[in-house]
Amino acid sequence: MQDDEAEPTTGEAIALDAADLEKTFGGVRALRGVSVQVRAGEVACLIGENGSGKSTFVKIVSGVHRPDSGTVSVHGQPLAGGDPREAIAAGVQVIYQDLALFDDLSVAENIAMNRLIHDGTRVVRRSRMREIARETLARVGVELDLDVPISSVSFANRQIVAICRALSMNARVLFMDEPTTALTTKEVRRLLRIVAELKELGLAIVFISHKLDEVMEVADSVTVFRDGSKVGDFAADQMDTGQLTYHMTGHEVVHEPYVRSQDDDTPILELDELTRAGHYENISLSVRPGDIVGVTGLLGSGRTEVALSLFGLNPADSGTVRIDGKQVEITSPIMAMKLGIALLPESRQEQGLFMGYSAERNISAAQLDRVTTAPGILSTRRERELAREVISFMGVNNREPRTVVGNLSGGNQQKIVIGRGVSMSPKIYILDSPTVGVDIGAKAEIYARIQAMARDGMGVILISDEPEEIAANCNRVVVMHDGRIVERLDSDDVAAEDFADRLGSLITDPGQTSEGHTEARL
Amino acid sequence: ACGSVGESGGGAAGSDGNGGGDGGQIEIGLVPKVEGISWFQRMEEGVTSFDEDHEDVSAFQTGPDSEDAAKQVAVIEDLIAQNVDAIVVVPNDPQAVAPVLERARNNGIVVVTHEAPALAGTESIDLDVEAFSNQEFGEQMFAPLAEAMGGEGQLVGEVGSLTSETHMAWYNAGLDYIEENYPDIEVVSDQPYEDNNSDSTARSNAQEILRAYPDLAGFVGTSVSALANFAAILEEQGNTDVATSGLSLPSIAGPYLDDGWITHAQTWDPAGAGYVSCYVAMQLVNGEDVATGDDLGYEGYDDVTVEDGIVSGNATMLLESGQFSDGEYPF
Amino acid sequence: MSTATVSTTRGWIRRLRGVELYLAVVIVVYIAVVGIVNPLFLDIGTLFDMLRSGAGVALLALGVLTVLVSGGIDVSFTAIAIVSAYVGVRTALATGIDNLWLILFVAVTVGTLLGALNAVIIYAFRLPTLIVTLGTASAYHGAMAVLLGTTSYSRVQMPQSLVEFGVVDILRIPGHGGLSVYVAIVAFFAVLTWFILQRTMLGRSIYAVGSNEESASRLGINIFATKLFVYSYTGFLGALMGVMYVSQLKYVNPVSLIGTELLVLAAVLVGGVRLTGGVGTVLGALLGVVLLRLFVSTLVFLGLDSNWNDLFFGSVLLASLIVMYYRQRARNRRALVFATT
Amino acid sequence: MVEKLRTILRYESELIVLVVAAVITVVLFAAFLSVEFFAPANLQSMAIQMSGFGFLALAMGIAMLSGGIDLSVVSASVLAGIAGASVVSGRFIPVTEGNGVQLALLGALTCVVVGMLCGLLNGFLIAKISIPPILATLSTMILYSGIGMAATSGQSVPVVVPVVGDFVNATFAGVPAVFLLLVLALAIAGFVLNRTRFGRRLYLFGENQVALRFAGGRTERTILLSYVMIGVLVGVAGIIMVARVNSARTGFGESYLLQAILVVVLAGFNPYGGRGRVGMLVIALLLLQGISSAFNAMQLSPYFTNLVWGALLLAVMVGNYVARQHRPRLAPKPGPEPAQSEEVGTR
Ligand SMILES: Nc1ncnc2c1ncn2[C@@H]1O[C@H](COP(=O)(O)OP(=O)(O)OP(=O)(O)O)[C@@H](O)[C@H]1O
Ligand SMILES: Nc1ncnc2c1ncn2[C@@H]1O[C@H](COP(=O)(O)OP(=O)(O)OP(=O)(O)O)[C@@H](O)[C@H]1O
Ligand SMILES: [Mg+2]
Ligand SMILES: [Mg+2]
Repeated sequence: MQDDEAEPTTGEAIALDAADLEKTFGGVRALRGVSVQVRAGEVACLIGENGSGKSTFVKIVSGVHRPDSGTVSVHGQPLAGGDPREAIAAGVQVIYQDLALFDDLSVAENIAMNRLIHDGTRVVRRSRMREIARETLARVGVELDLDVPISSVSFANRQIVAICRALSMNARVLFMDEPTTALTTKEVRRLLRIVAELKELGLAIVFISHKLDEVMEVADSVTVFRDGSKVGDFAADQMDTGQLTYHMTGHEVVHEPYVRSQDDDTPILELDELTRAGHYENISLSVRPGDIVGVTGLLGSGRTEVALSLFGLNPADSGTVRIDGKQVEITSPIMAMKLGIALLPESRQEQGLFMGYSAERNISAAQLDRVTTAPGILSTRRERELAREVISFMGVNNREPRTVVGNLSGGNQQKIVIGRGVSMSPKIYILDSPTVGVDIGAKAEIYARIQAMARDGMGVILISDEPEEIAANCNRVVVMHDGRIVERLDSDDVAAEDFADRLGSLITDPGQTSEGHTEARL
Repeated sequence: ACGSVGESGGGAAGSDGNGGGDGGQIEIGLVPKVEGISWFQRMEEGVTSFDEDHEDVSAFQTGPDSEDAAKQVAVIEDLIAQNVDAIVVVPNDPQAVAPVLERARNNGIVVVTHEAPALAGTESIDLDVEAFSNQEFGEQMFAPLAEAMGGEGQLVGEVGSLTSETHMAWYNAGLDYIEENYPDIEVVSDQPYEDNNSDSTARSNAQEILRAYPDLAGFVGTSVSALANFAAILEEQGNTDVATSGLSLPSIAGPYLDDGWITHAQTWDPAGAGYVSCYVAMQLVNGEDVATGDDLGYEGYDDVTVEDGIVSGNATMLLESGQFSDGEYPF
Repeated sequence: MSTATVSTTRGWIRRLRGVELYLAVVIVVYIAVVGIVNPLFLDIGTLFDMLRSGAGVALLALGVLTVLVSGGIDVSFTAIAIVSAYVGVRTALATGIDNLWLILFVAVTVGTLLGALNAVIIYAFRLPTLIVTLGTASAYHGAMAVLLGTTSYSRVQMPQSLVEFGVVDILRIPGHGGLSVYVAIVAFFAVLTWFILQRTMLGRSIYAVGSNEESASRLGINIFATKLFVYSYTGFLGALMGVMYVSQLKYVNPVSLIGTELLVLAAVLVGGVRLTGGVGTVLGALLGVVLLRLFVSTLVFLGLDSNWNDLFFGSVLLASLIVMYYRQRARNRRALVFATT
Repeated sequence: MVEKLRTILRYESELIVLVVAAVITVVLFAAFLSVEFFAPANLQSMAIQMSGFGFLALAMGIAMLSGGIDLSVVSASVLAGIAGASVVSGRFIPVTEGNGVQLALLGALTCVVVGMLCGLLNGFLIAKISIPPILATLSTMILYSGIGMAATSGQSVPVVVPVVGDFVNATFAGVPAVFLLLVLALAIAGFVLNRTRFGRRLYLFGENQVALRFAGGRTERTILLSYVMIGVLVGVAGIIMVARVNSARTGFGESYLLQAILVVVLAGFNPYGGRGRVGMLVIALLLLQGISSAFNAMQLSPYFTNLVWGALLLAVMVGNYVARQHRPRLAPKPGPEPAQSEEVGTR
């Protein structure tokens, strides 16, 4: 194993020099003496499992957190730390993992705010705001309605806004903390191109991602974190994803493609011409035991809306749903759950978890009935047993059921929500973007669990943006666009060599099969 | 009629309860409707001077911070628990304090009220002290007003609250008097308006009343806020068509009387009421009577009437223009 | 922050206008109804009266708006108002300098400082604003009562400059009364507040902080400075209101005014300002005040018996809230917003 | 044992801060007050005073658990009291020798039912119309007192059945019956909130109502039910109030509203929901009642009491803040944990 410093690609000056950073959060050592150097004109990728300290590193450099010890300097100028303004003044810009946008402010204002603050503006002119916004958006090559509030913009576009906000400043060091989680292939391409351009301009860029192919594409050097320590710096051109994965996780990770092995072909779930005006149209679909049906498409293609309808939260206007051959009208989540449908919601923070509560409370929340003794009376013992069961089945790293979930890493949080659904032993499990922001290791474990469930006869609907994810897990796939199903692929298509690539182009350019338009809705 | 009281052994029991290590002093606690407003600050002056006049008595005032019967009950309960010898109460709601006062008496505490004639003669209190007869006070309030109106025209009234026993007693007595003597005066609202003793409510009521009844000839306010704010609005509008009368304080009514915006105002001195109530309480604790004709040691109460459990003085204080030299108001 | 997704419809701006439009319609209809029942209501003088008596509440509402937009709640502004005004009055009486400017200066200084103290406590200890202001309201007023007493001053005892200030009119129409200088003061501060909130970076920072405080601090917005301004400004407006209040009543009663804070808060919330921050306009807040003032001050014109006051007021308020929120609920459902309240 | 103690020290900082505040207060009282203050008679009187108010505070606390607030608690309990008192006023049903007890029970039932209906309306407005709780209950606060006012013209409704008053004075082993009733209610509420499905849902709703909906919780029904439960408590508070003053009248007890909010936040309930424990509420209630009675005994001005309450609230909150700086990152008990995230947010 090579642990030596990667040779700098250019002779440029050191833009960012972070030395011996230590940070502890109430007992959790998030960073243990990490040193990172990035040169101007270099793209340094930071990878590591969930909770390995990547975001913490970013937040320390950008002044959100003050390090317990260690120093940061930007272009030779030392920062006192703990003050975002100081870092921004020194040229540090960050696209945060959680985007850090203002829901109630308009797109234009969200983009321009950064600039206006640091230009020392006192009186705001709306025209100036729009001008800044328009300029930066043009740079990224995206058009957005400038006057709508961020809360009404799709997550992908929010990510764009966050990127633009960072670009609106003349940054010298740019951090991108998982900037592509919600972007589809097309937008990712564009972003990576921008990264390359910025690099040419002499910026030092720190790029964080769990998607190793992206990393391999842009990185000059790769820094691997594990458990708050740095494993090492590697020159990107001497590495492949396998090696990186090994450094990150300490073991090999392989995705076994899923092959359905059930022989009962009677569908458990059938959708027939399901329609909800303005959301989706004429959706027909069937799921058999052991199926993992991939549903993919651009953001706003109506996938989540269909899922919500099946979960009783978005009543369909017309069409039918049959479960085990019986027509049903699903009007509430409880009813959906009684019918054997479970849903992993899209946003684990807002819809999935009670962030301030313990893992056991989060797990029992969906099936309080199962942890009661006498009618309506909770049993702490059963609750804990259930939590232990889920935690061990999902392989959550922190085995203490009393841990506050807000303190778990993203991957482990996701395991908790998924496990909660699994423990209900549903007939149909709808997983809406189950691995967003989840690291490779955890991803593989999640895939393994999903496949195990399907093998036991559960029907799974897997909504995902990532062709690789679909390819690795699904035996059937539908591609949606603009609220309609535009393509259906069966097990033979999926088994084909070039499936992931084909799917990728189907998603990005659904025009191949329909005359649809690529404007994102909802 | 010999209006002697003391039918209960309250006096004696009170003295017994007094043995608790307070140097043999008689402890009297006066509970006002609310602490901190000028009326009851003036009353406290009366209590304090009573305390100073009587060596063997420790009299004090303690009350709630808002005019809420519930809080007043709590204060009384705390006094009972401290085992004082006598409690004097100016109730926000006589009905509401009745049970707790009864409990006080059962514990051998002497109970005297002020402004609560409804409780007179009940098990709840020993005696009620009134500065005057409420009926007379009401007639006194309305008579000069009717006169000033020339015996005709529209009249509107405003009270502190419709639930205030004394305010309604004055208002109704006044109405009866008008009905009898001035048939040409028309009372335009079914019920008097209400200001909840809030100056801002009284103020906007005044504005609205003047707009809604452009021909108004007379206004009577039984609360201090009502009269003062009505006069203030008349002054602001330069409106000299409306005669006004009601309850007020010297310091508030004084300037308006001088300038003619208030036609007639009357009151009684809360210090006197406080002093005399404590006096009555002391007498009862000492096992002595209060009887018609007694002099209770304060102006206006030098020849009281005791009837049906009510000790009435003759302490109506008519406020007149130029009565006090500038700024020298007693309260 | 556990408060999850709130309203996510497309027409945010349109919807905000919606609240204002809705309020305006309700106000007009209500005025028409009262006017029909009692034509005397439709007089320019009535308008003058209402503007004057609503002026104080409007000033408070501007402060409350600012606090709410920043994501906080303040229930101490009435306490600050009366405490500041009382300190101002007592200063004038103690020094014998009967000057409006002195009183105003002392009052707004005290008010601003008390507001600033709120901000310091809130910021330094990361405490919920409701709790802090509940505590300080009690403490400020209690401290005043303990240190200065609660003596009230009548028209002749209080500084005469205040009495005169209360009756200054900027426009008089014989027979219909006059337009109080208070209206000009409120208009000035309404425009100022609008300008600060909408047109300055400070104001935009207030919205940003109310929308997402964590993000705001990461962008380098000075959270402390923003909060310091918000609470100080509210204290300032409160103090000004306090002085106007005692001037108007020509009576200085240091135990009044307290207890009306919830109504002011309600007025502002009815005006479409969001309780959890980030959303709200000056126009909305002022319309909310107008609506509530109308409800409480038309009973005489309607000839309603005082006993029916609250029943009437409560029903009308509730009815308008039901209409307003039921529509929003339906919209939210379609937009897949899942919060119940 | 030592381990347990250590756990308590580490996780229960809010409890400790409040207990320390209470102990300091009691010690100060002991220093400044005569022994009489701690005499049974005084303790009894405090217990009685606490009872009615305790029910209101508990009701307010439940509202805050879900991130709501109920500004109508006092006016609803007065309305309930008026309805109940009407039954025993002899106005509608003649009171005879024999029917006193039955009438009293009927009156009590009426109180509870009316309280429940008031809560039901609040719950409906909040859960089914989605009016923010603060606005919904502010309007019903006005509405309920309006109904009471219109029905009684503001007159006091007297109680003529003597058992009603006896109820307040009744004691068991020296402990007032009404206080036992409060203790019972607190115990039941504590159990329901901590150990039942419904209680859990309420906490979960307060923490993240959207996540609860996705977890299949009937969110609207939970909220509706919680306000009905509040209504029942408020109805019982009405009974106690009526019994204490042998009458009912609008406007009674209005000043208890802010006090109820104060005691609940002092007990560590988070106005944004999801946090708060009945046990702490008990301590806060005792603390506030103790201070109020002691200051009355010392003849201190009620404004001074306000000053101390305000200062105490701030001191306890600051104490919590300091303690929180040292809190480990584990949730303590299955009980509603007071953990807070490290975020800058101060809402
Ligand atoms: N504000 C905080 N308070 C407490 N613990 C924290 C805080 N921020 C991070 N941590 C903890 O520090 C560790 C590192 O977290 P960090 O967010 O840096 O991980 P990461 O590498 O960015 O993970 P991911 O890939 O999921 O984004 C985790 O264990 C996390 O729980
Ligand atoms: N966006 C939405 N927000 C809230 N509720 C929604 C939404 N969309 C649909 N609903 C439906 O509204 C209904 C009420 O939801 P909830 O489960 O909270 O009520 P409940 O307490 O079960 O009501 P009930 O008492 O009628 O059973 C459910 O059928 C729910 O699915
Ligand atoms: Mg991260
Ligand atoms: Mg009263």
